[in-house]
Amino acid sequence: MTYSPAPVTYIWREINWGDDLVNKVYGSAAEALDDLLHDGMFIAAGGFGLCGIPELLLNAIKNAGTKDMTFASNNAGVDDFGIGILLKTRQVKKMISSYVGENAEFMRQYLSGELELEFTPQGTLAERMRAGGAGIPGFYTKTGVGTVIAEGKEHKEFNGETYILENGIFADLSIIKAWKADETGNLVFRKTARNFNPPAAKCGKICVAEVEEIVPTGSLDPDCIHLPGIYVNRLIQGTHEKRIEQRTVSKG
Amino acid sequence: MTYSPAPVTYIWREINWGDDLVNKVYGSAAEALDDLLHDGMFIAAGGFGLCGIPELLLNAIKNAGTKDMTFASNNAGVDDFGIGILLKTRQVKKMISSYVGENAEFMRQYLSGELELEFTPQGTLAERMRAGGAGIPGFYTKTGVGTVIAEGKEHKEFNGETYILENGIFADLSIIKAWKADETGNLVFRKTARNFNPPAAKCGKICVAEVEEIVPTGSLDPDCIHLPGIYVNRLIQGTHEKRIEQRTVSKG
Amino acid sequence: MAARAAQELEDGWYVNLGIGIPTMVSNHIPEGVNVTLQSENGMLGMGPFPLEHEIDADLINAGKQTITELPQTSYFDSAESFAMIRGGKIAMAILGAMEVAQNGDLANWMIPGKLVKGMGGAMDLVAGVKRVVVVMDHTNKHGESKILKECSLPLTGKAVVDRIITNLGVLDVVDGGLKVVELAPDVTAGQMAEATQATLV
Amino acid sequence: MAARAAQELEDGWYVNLGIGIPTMVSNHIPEGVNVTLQSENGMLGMGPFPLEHEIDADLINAGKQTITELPQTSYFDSAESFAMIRGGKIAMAILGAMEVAQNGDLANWMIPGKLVKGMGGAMDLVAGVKRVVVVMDHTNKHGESKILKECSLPLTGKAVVDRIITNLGVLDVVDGGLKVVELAPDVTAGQMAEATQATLV
Repeated sequence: MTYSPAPVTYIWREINWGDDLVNKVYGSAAEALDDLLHDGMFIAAGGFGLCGIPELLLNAIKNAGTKDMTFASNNAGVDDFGIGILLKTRQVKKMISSYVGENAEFMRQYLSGELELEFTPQGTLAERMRAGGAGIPGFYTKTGVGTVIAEGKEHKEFNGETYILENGIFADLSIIKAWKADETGNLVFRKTARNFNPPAAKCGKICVAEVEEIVPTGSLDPDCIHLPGIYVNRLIQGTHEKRIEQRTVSKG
Repeated sequence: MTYSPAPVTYIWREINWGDDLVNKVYGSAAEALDDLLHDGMFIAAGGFGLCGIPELLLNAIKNAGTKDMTFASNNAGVDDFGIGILLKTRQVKKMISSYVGENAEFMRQYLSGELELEFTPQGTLAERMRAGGAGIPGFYTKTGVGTVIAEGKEHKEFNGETYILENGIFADLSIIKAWKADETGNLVFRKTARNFNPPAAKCGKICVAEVEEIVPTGSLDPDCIHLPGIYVNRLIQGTHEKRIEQRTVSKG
Repeated sequence: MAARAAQELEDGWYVNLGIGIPTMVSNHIPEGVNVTLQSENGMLGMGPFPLEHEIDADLINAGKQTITELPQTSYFDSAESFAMIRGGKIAMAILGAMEVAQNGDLANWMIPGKLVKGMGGAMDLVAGVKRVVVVMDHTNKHGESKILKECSLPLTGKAVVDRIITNLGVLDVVDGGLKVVELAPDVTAGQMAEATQATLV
Repeated sequence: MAARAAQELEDGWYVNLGIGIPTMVSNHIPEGVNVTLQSENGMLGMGPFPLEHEIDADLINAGKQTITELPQTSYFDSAESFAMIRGGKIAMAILGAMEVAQNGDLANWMIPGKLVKGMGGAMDLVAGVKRVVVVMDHTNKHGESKILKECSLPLTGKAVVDRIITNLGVLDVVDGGLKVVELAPDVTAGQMAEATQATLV
């Protein structure tokens, strides 16, 4: 049976759920981020060290001048690359990271009290992002039990061992970097540049991805999609510097 | 500085951690399972319906006659295929599943009280397996809140919403089916036959995998390994029936 | 009903269609609306049933039916599949039901005393997806309303349904009860009210 | 010490070698022992440093050094990487330390009042892997023992260390204290005892 529908009032459970799944490809990082940035926002970023970081999107955020941001990112970049460029311009209020050793400006701001820092063990950070994306607000882990990380957290016994409760991360925005995308946002990463990108992508309300190449839909192996397009709302293609932090070589 | 070591006493945190990572390839399902089966054991099995089930290993378990087993498996097979063959021989004491609709013998045993059944929502089951494999003994989910599934479980509020605590699954043995393996146990699955196999593989103390083809190490794409060899302790190659449950076709 | 339900779909959405009636929805997706169907056994981009020679035992949907893939298809495991469901990445699920209550409670998985097959992924879907639309007959075979003040059967989810599409029309779950959004052709407001036990507002 | 630590490795093991001294262990893996090195940024089967022309910005280890892959290499994301660490799939981790206590407490990530760089993956590793071996100098630059009754620095993990390899020998964490398993060449039991604040049993 068919009949013509009357005007409809939708009851959304959430408002901000990604309204632009059809045309995912944007012309530039600035355009892709245009209506997504606001002061005080919470961003999850992919990358490990300087490997696989969303360098084009970070640059665009710097240029947009968005302030008081909180970043969940394993590292904080170096002084002139990665999240480091946003520290220099004082756009970051708080970092949630596991290791920030390579950034002198970071340390200066942190020690002077200008920058908040929440240290999270690396695996706990990855799992907190993954959990947030998977609708899991909390999980128990042995990591950090008996250390400062456990202070103030709920402790619980399972099978005679003590675990602590860690919370899922729910970010306003995810920014990530992949190798290839198809037009529907299916992503493929390359080698260890995958790292935090998939979990970071999943925990944001909106995810913007930058890639080295956008290929026609149907040209990626469906058994080998690292991040299905459902997680990717917007997409840009660009040229990446891909800076190397520690050039180590074997003798030839 | 080098010096010769004295005899060493190891202090293992666990005993049973997989002692045969080197020669992973076994001649048959029976050989691969030989010293791993015991009455009352807890097995996690991959597969969805009859798709991607470890049919060779299930047959070998039937032949071994192991009794009083608990299976965590999304489905219970049909009467003469999949876990169904172990129900027929009364080798199963308890099932942890989300859907058992296709199995008449299952229902007979369940209704007569011979078989225990723990219904778990499908996503909760998958996550419980993944959690067990990831060292997470418990996590919170909204799935099942306000239903019989939530009865007796801890409830907790996060951001004003109610969630229930679900426990990770820790099995004695995982049995799974993949498409291809290399000699180090790196696995690749095919299409929707992947399903519960990776999470089931991860939550067992030992994992035995059956595959359609073992290829030389180095011939799989390292960016496209679905289950790294670290999760796979033993490996067999064999011919699979791959029965189809519902043959549905379009008109040509 | 399937055709009406298909009009719920918007271009670009990722949706999950439950087993049974709702799968027929996919046959009525309007021209120009490009939706990606999720199959909770581990696939985005579910295609139509295969031709005889295309049948592949490794390619089934959550109803265990043989299907095909599309250019945008991706495969993943069950943990990942329900991570995206639980995480609210699916815009809409269209499901069948035995009973729906006016507060959005849904019962569609068991009848006490009868054969219980299991909830499959239904509890995960209704708890996780952004919008839940139920498609069902307005009354049961005894002519009794399936749209109730309170469900009598064990629940699949509490306060999870957003919209109900039946042979009599379309109702939305709102504060205080259900709001009639549409009446089916030749159905009067009186007939709708009579067939509905729940409070209409 | 690196050479001695390498003798801890057994054929077929998957291991994680911490940043710093322990990475040198991989240069001393005995003939016939085939271990697979995990790099917690998302790789199993870490290979040696690249030749100049092989350098790849997308291929680094957890110390951010350029490396290479091997035939058995697989890549995965950080959540998966720590899932296998936390889940006890890694047979052994070899790590550096600032202090170790006789109950196996480990401190290797921060000195109060000094620049704190972060724990990285160290807390996850010591909590998750099956066996934790510490490689470090027996004493600090002031000649004070780093092997203590109780750690004075903030902990990385509680009761997590199984074995300590130092320039003076090898000690195991056992009930009631530490047991000397080996003495380094030309080191006497007396020297070991003197350099160790912890209780030797």
